[in-house]
Amino acid sequence: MAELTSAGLVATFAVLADRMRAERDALCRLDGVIGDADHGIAMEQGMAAAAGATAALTPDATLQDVFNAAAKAFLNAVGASSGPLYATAFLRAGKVAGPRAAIPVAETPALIAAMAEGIAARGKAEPGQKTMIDAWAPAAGAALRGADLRAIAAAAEAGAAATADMVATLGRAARLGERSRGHKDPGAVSAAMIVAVLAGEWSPAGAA
Amino acid sequence: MAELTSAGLVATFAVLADRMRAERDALCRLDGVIGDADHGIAMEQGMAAAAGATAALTPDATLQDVFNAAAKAFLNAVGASSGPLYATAFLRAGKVAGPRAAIPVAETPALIAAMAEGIAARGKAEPGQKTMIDAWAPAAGAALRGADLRAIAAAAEAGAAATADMVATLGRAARLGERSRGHKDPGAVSAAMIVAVLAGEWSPAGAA
Amino acid sequence: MTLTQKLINDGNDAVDEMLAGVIAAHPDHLWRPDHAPRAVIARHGPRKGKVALVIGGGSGHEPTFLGFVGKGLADAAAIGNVFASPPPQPVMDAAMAADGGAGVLFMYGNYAGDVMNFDMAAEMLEMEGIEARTVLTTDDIASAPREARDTRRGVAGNVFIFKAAGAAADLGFTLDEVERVARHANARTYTMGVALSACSLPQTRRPNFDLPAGEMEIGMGIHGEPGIRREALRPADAVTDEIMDAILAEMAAKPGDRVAVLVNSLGATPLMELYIIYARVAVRLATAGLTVHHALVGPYCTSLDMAGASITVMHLDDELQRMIDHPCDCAMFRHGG
Amino acid sequence: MTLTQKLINDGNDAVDEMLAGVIAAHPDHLWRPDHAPRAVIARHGPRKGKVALVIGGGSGHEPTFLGFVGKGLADAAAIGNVFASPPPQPVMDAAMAADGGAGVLFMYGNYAGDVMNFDMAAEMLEMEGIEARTVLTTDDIASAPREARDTRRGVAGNVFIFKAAGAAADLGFTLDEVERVARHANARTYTMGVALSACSLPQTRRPNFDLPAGEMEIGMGIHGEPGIRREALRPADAVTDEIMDAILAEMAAKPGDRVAVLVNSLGATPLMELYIIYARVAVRLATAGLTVHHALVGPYCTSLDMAGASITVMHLDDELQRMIDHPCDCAMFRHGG
Ligand SMILES: Nc1ncnc2c1ncn2[C@@H]1O[C@H](COP(=O)(O)OP(=O)(O)O)[C@@H](O)[C@H]1O
Ligand SMILES: Nc1ncnc2c1ncn2[C@@H]1O[C@H](COP(=O)(O)OP(=O)(O)O)[C@@H](O)[C@H]1O
Ligand SMILES: [Mg+2]
Ligand SMILES: [Mg+2]
Ligand SMILES: [Mg+2]
Ligand SMILES: [Mg+2]
Repeated sequence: MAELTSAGLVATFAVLADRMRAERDALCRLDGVIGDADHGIAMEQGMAAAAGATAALTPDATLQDVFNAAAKAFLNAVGASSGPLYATAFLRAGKVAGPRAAIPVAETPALIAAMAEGIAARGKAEPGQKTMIDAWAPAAGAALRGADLRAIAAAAEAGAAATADMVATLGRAARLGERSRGHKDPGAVSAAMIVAVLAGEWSPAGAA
Repeated sequence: MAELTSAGLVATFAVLADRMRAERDALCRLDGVIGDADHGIAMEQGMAAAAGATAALTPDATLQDVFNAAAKAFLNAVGASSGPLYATAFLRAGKVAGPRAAIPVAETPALIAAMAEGIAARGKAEPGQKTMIDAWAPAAGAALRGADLRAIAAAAEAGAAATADMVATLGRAARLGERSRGHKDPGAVSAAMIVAVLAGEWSPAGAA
Repeated sequence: MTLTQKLINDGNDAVDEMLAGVIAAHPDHLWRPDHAPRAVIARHGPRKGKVALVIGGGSGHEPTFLGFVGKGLADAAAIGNVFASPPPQPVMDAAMAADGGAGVLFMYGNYAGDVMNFDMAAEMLEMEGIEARTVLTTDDIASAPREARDTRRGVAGNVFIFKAAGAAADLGFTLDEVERVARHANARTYTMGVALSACSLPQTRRPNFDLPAGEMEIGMGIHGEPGIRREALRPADAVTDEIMDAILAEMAAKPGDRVAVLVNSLGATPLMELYIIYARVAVRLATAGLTVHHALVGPYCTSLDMAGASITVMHLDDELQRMIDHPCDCAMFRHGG
Repeated sequence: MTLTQKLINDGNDAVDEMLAGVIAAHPDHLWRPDHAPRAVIARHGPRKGKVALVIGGGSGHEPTFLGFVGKGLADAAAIGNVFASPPPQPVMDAAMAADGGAGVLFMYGNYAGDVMNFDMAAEMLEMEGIEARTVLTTDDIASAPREARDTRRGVAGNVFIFKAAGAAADLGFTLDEVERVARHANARTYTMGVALSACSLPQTRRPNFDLPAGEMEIGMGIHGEPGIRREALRPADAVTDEIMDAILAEMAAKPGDRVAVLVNSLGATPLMELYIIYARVAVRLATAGLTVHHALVGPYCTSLDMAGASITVMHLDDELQRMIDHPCDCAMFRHGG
């Protein structure tokens, strides 16, 4: 893939939906330990809705149109914490992609950074609070440092792994205090999966 | 034991209470298969109440006084099916024993026959319907034929065992139809236990 | 084997402690005589010249029976041990406290134990010069074939049947008339249930019977009596259809007829599932051309902590509709007014 | 591993099917706009010049939230997926349908997801020229220390807190005043719960967390969020005492003060156990010299099929007592009048 087209982005959402469907029960189990056991369902439903809505767009849809449709569909299907966070992420990425039919793959790390900013803005979370930001922020940091997609995904993965040692101070798990330590944050884990899919799909060696 | 005294009868109720306490969970399990799983509780509570009430009587209490006290206490502690049935059984036995301080053990089979009649009168059950009557009726039959206490107990035991092959037509299990077959009736099983205790306590070679 | 999970103290004290809680929580609705701790009386129900409606049965079915004691419904209830008929004495106590000089109507589910104990109480009342009649509820269509309606169990349909009789009594009907309404209500009420788990008694805290995960018992009684058959758990719509097929076949209503409906939890099944069932019940009734005049959804007649549900349909006519619409005000159930 | 036993169809349809059942069962109380299937509106609540009280949150807590939509209580509710805040759109739809021109008050439990979604809806409403304020409920004293009251979860105390705000709105108070009453009610309401089993989601039908038989979780949240600690199951009185100790310490009431009390089932725990708990609560309150002005016992704020219970105490003053006494008429909750 030399450039990310609208069609390519639609395909990306389909892959994201597949991945979240496959991980649904694992994410629910993670959320069950420190939260309410539904994170896998939210991510499955949200990405399925995003994939469905973007697939229904006409071929002249711009990248921003695709992201906007994904944002709206994800939000309306899900609500919860993930809905506003990912809806904002997609809206911000859409703004950066703009009303273009395609962008060079070299610009895609900027989309990941924009998503991270959107999530941080909506959730007012900071790194270290044991949320999905602990995966998105390192990914964004790597993107801004000019790292390639593979390194960005690795940063997200490492960030998600690091949440296991954190005590939650935001979100549903914050009330657990020390009891939240020792368990990965489900939102950070799904975030790392998402970044991994994006990196795989968008890297020059990636699918399609 | 050459004669059954009031004190002896009070002691008999204490043994009955012990036996029912020991069998509580087994009787509940039997009742759980074809009924509502509470027969052991009813029998435990009823006999405990009877033992308590009879133990509280003054030494001048007659055999009939003891039986009447047992009847009232059992009934008020239990209700259920077992309450009226055993209350009536004890009242009938009391009538036969009469206002006497003691009776010869040779007369005790008549008490067992009277109990069986009381249960049949109250419950309007006939042999073969898979109820406690299927243990009490053979016991009474043996008593009326002049059998000794040991043979009476054996008749009750055989009657209880035979309920396993019956289809219930009375009581809670009657709605099961064919599904009641293959399981002993809990009331018949506890009846055989009671008759066994009475036979043991009242036979010339028995305790006390 | 570990004990089933319950928030109780000594299992033998469960009923008395529950009653203490009920009386403490609902002093405006309920009281009990000092000498009769197992008789629960309506504060504003009994009055001179009114037929006294006295209900009762074993505990473990809450809010049945004590929740239906109140103005416009039952005047008193006699409370037994768990799944055990009350003995005659509290039945008698309840009747004496509720008596208004116009006779007493006993209503309760058709179980051998209850019949023996209430009949003994009726005999005792007769000695006091009080006339007591009895109407047994027999709404559980899974418990015997149609020809043997009289031998069926009384289950969740109690709510509507008691309600109709309570309204008749509150309206000042004679004992003859209240009895007639009660029999009429019972004859037109149809219930069938399904269990998804065993209940367990407070004393034993073991499952009362064996119902493996993945299976259900169709036609289960409210004391865990086995039903029609055991089979693999199916989706709510399929279960609802099986029950509605049976009810509709027996009810034989004409399009345009009105019904009252109850979707009842057996204890552990939450409202979400009951409303999913209700959605299907509504479709089935509409398809049959029937109009729902009144719907109840919730735990009305339970079996301790059993998971499962039952569906009750009362086939209304003008009289029954009037009785169902009549206001009542109980601690755990209220309607109209 | 077998699936948990539920009477549902496809787990993904559970919420929509439930809502269909709720609307079908309660047409006199509830309706929903054609374009907004997840917004449930009171038939007789909203009116011109009245502050609109809009509540909402995830499903799985029934009768919370939709059962508290009705005259004298909430005007509308936005319904989310199971344990998931509704997205902004149904919140907005609910607010638009309930708006009477006097402003909208959003009330819901304090959860990150709900805050984000309702805040987005509030921004959308602002664009329509409708003022929306928000009061979060934070009654779960087990979820954060006293100093961090604002970060606590909102749980079963919702019932009393919504009730107070709904009464204020029904009495024609201004938005400022309704908001003040709501904050006041929340500040004086204390809840703590205990779980005896895990719940399970309709989609996964696996226990949401691991709680072995013989253990309980003190302070469990209504979505199965872990509480204060895990320990061996104790008798009801001991559990009640632990909860009441915590509530009474924090409430710091004076002898003679009045309270409203709710003993709530988390879903699978039946009335018998709730009343056993209530009996002990009554003793504890009496010992503290407090008077129970109003008591509720039953499933009011559940967590799907979780076994367990919570105790809520609202520390009344004259104003709150007036609000609690004010009549309300909802499909699943009714009081006074
Ligand atoms: N304010 C926030 N900022 C960023 N992420 C958050 C915030 N609050 C929660 N999260 C993330 O959301 C995840 C939970 O998502 P989900 O289970 O879908 O929603 P909910 O908590 O409403 O059930 C958490 O694991 C955490 O990563
Ligand atoms: N009419 C009757 N006559 C004789 N025995 C009966 C009758 N009805 C029931 N029983 C006996 O009662 C037993 C059940 O007793 P129990 O479990 O204590 O009462 P319940 O059925 O009320 O729960 C049955 O096993 C049966 O033996
Ligand atoms: Mg979650
Ligand atoms: Mg029994
Ligand atoms: Mg019984
Ligand atoms: Mg959630």
